[in-house]
Amino acid sequence: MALLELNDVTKLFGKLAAVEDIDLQVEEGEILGIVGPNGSGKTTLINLISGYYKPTRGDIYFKGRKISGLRPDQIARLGIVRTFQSNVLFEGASVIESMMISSRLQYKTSDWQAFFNTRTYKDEQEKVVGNLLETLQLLDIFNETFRPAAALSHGYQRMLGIAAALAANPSVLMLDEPTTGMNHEEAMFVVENIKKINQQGITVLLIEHNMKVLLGVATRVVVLSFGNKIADGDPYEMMSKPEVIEAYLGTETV
Amino acid sequence: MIIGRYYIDQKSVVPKIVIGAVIALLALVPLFTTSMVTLSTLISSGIWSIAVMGFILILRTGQFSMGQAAFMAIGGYVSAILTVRLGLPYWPSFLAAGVISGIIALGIGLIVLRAGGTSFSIITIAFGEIVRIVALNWDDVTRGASGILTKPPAPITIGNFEINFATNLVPFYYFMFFLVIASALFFWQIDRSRVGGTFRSVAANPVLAEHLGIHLMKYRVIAFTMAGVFTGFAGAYYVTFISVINPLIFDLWKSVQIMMMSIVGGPTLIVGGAIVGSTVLYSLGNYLTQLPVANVQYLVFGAVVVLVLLFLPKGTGLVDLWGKFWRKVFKEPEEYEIPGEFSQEDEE
Amino acid sequence: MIKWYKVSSLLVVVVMVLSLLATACAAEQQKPAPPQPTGPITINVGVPMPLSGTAAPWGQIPTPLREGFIQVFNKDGFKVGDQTYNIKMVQVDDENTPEGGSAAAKELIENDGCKFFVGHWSWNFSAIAAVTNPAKVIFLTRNGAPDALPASWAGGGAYDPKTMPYVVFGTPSQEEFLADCFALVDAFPNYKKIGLVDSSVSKGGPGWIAVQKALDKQGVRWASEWFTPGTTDFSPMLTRLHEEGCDIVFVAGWVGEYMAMLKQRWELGYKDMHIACSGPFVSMDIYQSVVGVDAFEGAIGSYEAPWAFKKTKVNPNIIAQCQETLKIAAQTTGGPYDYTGEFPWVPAHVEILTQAMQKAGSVSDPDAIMNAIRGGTFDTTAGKWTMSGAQTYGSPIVFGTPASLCSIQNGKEVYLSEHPMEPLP
Amino acid sequence: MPPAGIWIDGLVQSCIYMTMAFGMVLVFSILGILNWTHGQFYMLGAFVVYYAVTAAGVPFPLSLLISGVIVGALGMVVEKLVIERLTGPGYGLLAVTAATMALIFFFEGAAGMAFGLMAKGMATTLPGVLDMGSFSISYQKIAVIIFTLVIMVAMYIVLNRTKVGKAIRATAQQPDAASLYGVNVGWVSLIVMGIGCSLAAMAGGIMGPVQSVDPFMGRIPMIMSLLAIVIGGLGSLTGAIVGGIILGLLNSVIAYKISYFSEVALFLLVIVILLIRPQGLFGAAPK
Repeated sequence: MALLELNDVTKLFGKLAAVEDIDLQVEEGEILGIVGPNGSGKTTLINLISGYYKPTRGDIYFKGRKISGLRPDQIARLGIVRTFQSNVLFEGASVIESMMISSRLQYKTSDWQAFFNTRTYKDEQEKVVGNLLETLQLLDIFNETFRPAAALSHGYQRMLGIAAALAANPSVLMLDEPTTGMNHEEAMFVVENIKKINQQGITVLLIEHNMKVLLGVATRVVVLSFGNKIADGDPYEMMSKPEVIEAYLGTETV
Repeated sequence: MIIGRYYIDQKSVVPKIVIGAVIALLALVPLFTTSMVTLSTLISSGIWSIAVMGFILILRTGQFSMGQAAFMAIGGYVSAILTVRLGLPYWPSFLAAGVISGIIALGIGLIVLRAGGTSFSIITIAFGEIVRIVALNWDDVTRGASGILTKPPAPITIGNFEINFATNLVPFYYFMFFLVIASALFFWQIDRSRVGGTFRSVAANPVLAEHLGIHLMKYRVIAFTMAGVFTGFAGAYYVTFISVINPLIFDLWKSVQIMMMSIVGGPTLIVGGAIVGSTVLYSLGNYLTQLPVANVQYLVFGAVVVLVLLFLPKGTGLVDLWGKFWRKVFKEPEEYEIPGEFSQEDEE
Repeated sequence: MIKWYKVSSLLVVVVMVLSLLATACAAEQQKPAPPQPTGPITINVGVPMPLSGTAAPWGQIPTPLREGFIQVFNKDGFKVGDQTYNIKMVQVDDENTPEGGSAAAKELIENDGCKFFVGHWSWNFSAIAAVTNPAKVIFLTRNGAPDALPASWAGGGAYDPKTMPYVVFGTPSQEEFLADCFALVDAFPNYKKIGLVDSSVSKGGPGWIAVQKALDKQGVRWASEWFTPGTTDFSPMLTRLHEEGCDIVFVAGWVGEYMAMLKQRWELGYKDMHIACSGPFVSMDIYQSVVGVDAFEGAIGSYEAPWAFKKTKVNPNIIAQCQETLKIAAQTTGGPYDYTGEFPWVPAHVEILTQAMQKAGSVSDPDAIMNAIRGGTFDTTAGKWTMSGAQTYGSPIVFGTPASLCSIQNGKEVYLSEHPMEPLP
Repeated sequence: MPPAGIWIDGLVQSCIYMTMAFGMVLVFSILGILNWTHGQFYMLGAFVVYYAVTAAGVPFPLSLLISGVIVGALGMVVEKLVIERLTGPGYGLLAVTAATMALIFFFEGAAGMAFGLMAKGMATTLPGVLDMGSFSISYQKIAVIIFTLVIMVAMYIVLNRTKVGKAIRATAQQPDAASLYGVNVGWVSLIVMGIGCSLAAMAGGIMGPVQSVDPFMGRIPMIMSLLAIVIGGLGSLTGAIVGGIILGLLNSVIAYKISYFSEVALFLLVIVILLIRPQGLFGAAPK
């Protein structure tokens, strides 16, 4: 059984189908790329899985449990965490503060223990902060730890978004176009980090409209066009499929 | 854990020694003066500061409630009804006032916090008005407009020494002092703990926070309920102090006043801002009312709030001037500072 | 390690605060010493009044008359033994709120050294009484506010004769309201029904319950309606009263609301409906400009000018004083001043207080003065008043003033009727 | 069925709430804030009309225009000096809400000090009652109704036929896009605040002869128009008009039916509407 399963998921906005009858299985440990031109329903798909939208039809299962209809925070608690394209900052927070906020799910101590600052809580906090600093090191933004998040460069902000998502202890990480607006070098920096994350045993769902980025990293690719799944398979095979080329024709350089 | 643009390292700006000195001085006030006017002003300011702390706590989650005076009314009525009409002793009734006010805040919060932002503010206005109208018309319980003449706590006798609330304002002062310190400790601790950080994250970016596993409603309701409990205590004590409760005391304009106090003091520091704001505005209002120029207190009250908003950096209030002063005089670095615990991590 | 500058700055702060406190204490101790008993001694009398906010007209309009009366009264002053005394009136804004009242009372007692409060009107009786009684300050007030009636009455007020021995109800608003109703019946013997109107704040209060019982006892036909304070639109209420068959609407002393009712009755075309108010007309000008000359014709209000009373005999000296007072008030306001409604308030209270002082032979012993007030008879701006002693309200005091009404004819107040006031149960 | 007098009374109130609510919603749709000081502009407008008519002898309709212009300009000053500086990135709703609420006290205090706290009246303007047999209506109330119709038609023309109106509507729908097409959003905010405040001022002025004029007269119309907006839907101009009409009529009819409990009924109605349909009757559904 797949880790994450979408059965005939449809989302309608009014009469317009943003995503239509999508079937999708995500296996444990893979990096699944989801590509498609703008407006093909990629972000809607993530919004559906993360609980931001409720599917109009169809169900989503995670580890055999139905998660469609749950709130985003409940889904995050189960281990599916996402990043946003542009909504990455807690206003006014520094990098480490953003990470501390995001690490809420790493704690086992209750809010009461946190309030009374008990020994257990202090020990746990020490451990969690250690983990957070490790995450920052892993993603190569450790040097920025104490800077205000808003002062970081665009690339670092996106990395902080990913680091924050990692801080929430995900087993499935969904990245929404993590390389938009970046030059090639920066994009490669992100790609390398995604590989590192995957090596930690985290399943990655990577949304991209740029095929090139996926080629080096994704183990499998799903292509969306106008809310429909049109292809599913090895990234290099996808490049030659006529329907994929057609979907991209005139809109993006493949 | 503290997040937020306006974070000021409390340890460096308000050193413990200064806090201690201020507390000690305030504790000694009754030795310097037994003036009713001075003590009353301080007592009232202190009680309002508790309500303001509650308001700021709700503000931490990004909502602003314009019905806080209604919780003071609820607290006041609960304690007055229990002590005067049912004849219970004062202190249990006082505790009950906070608890019942908190329970009502919990119920109301669960219903109305679904609607956030402006809708929430308007619903809280309507809630406050309804509480007032109910108090006015539920004659059997609240005695309508006649109100209830509250009873002060029974005298406490220790040896030859009698603490009598009925004849002397000094016990009132000291219990206010205790109440403010207890509330301040609570609010300060919750604000700097993980819970406070979570509140701020809910305000700073609710969508992101929710996707990182934070249950928004839960934390909004926690803040609203906690504020309800302490505002209830404040209300119960306030009506004991002014010795009467009736529906005319806690109206919409009192809720607005709570909001203004938080603005003037500065919501950056939950305790400092609340105390500075309530003391400044309450004393100012009290002073201006006694001037022979009618209505000048309204004008100045409004002007002070607008001036603070316009001329202090955004989101800060008078309490932040102290930080500025402290840094300027001692040339401590102005830049973004890190709470102590993390600086240590850095050094390791 | 504590850095030196922190210590020094702390020292500076401590010194600053200490010096502030020291000056505050010094200022307190440097209160002016009592004047030498060469000339007349001045006694400070506090008047907590709403001077700002929505109720401010109540405090502001009568001020020239109060000041004028004190000026007239002080010409001779009053004698206790051989010593002549003068009255100084200290008005303080109580904002018509309990907190404001509490603060104002403390201010008056502590900073102005007032041992007597007179002319109190606001809705904060219990808050002020809670300050004055422990301080043994004699407090002359009205019983019109809902909390100013005995807690033992049905509907329950907040007044407790045992814990508030220094309260004097110098102006019995509830009794006046009732007597005004009877005076209306005297003036219009063929009335169909009186519609009693008050704010919903008074609904179910002890005063109303007592008044309604007394009306039923006398067989007066009445209906009642309530409005929320601040209401400006009374058309629904007037329509309701009209449909109930009321031809007299009697409003409990709310000026703005009364004016709105006068005007809206006119607009609705209920020409046969009389609108009466238990309060006096605060100012003819305001009424005519707000209500309109036509709609104001026939309006009924209480009439407190002592020279106009037909059944009540007022001491001619006092009438002369009142007329002089009115002249002074007209001079200070620079225009015609026609508000006589203040006469049974501060002037009457001052008369009672000073005569009681003379009887008690003391200006400083509150208990002796209270004994003199209890059951005593006083010559006031509204006739001879006998304090009811212990019969009414449990213990202290209530007395009768005449309930006198006027109606407006050609824009002038014309005497209408008068009914003696009796204490409620 | 309530008698005609009640309907007329309700209609007059509707007119005022409608005009007030329309201005508030107009400001809300462009600036994204509720102007809590709106009631005080109503009050100031009434004072301007009062002094224009009684002291300067200006004809009543002209004095309405004057008060619209003066108070509209004051509104623009407030927008420029206070609101504009407290909105924008980094500022939450709190700052501007608190500022406009503080201005309530400021203007009430200032008006009390400048004009005195005594009620003032101008019942001599448009005196008289039109007797229609079974019911009657005063000329002042007729003036209110006619005035409101004129204002609404004028607003319709301004918003739909003029360049300014088109810029306003474009900005209300898409502020970002509007600024791309050369609309100066700051300028539009200023204009809209001016229009909103002058509407409030003229509403206050036209009510001057109907009621009395005093520094605190703005509070209740403010709360009522706020409720009207909530019923109609925040940000919807149609909603403001319909909400105003519903509230005014409802207020009179409920007060006629159940007397003073109408206040509770209105607040409960608003809470229920906000909980069941938070966007109000005409508001756009949230995403």
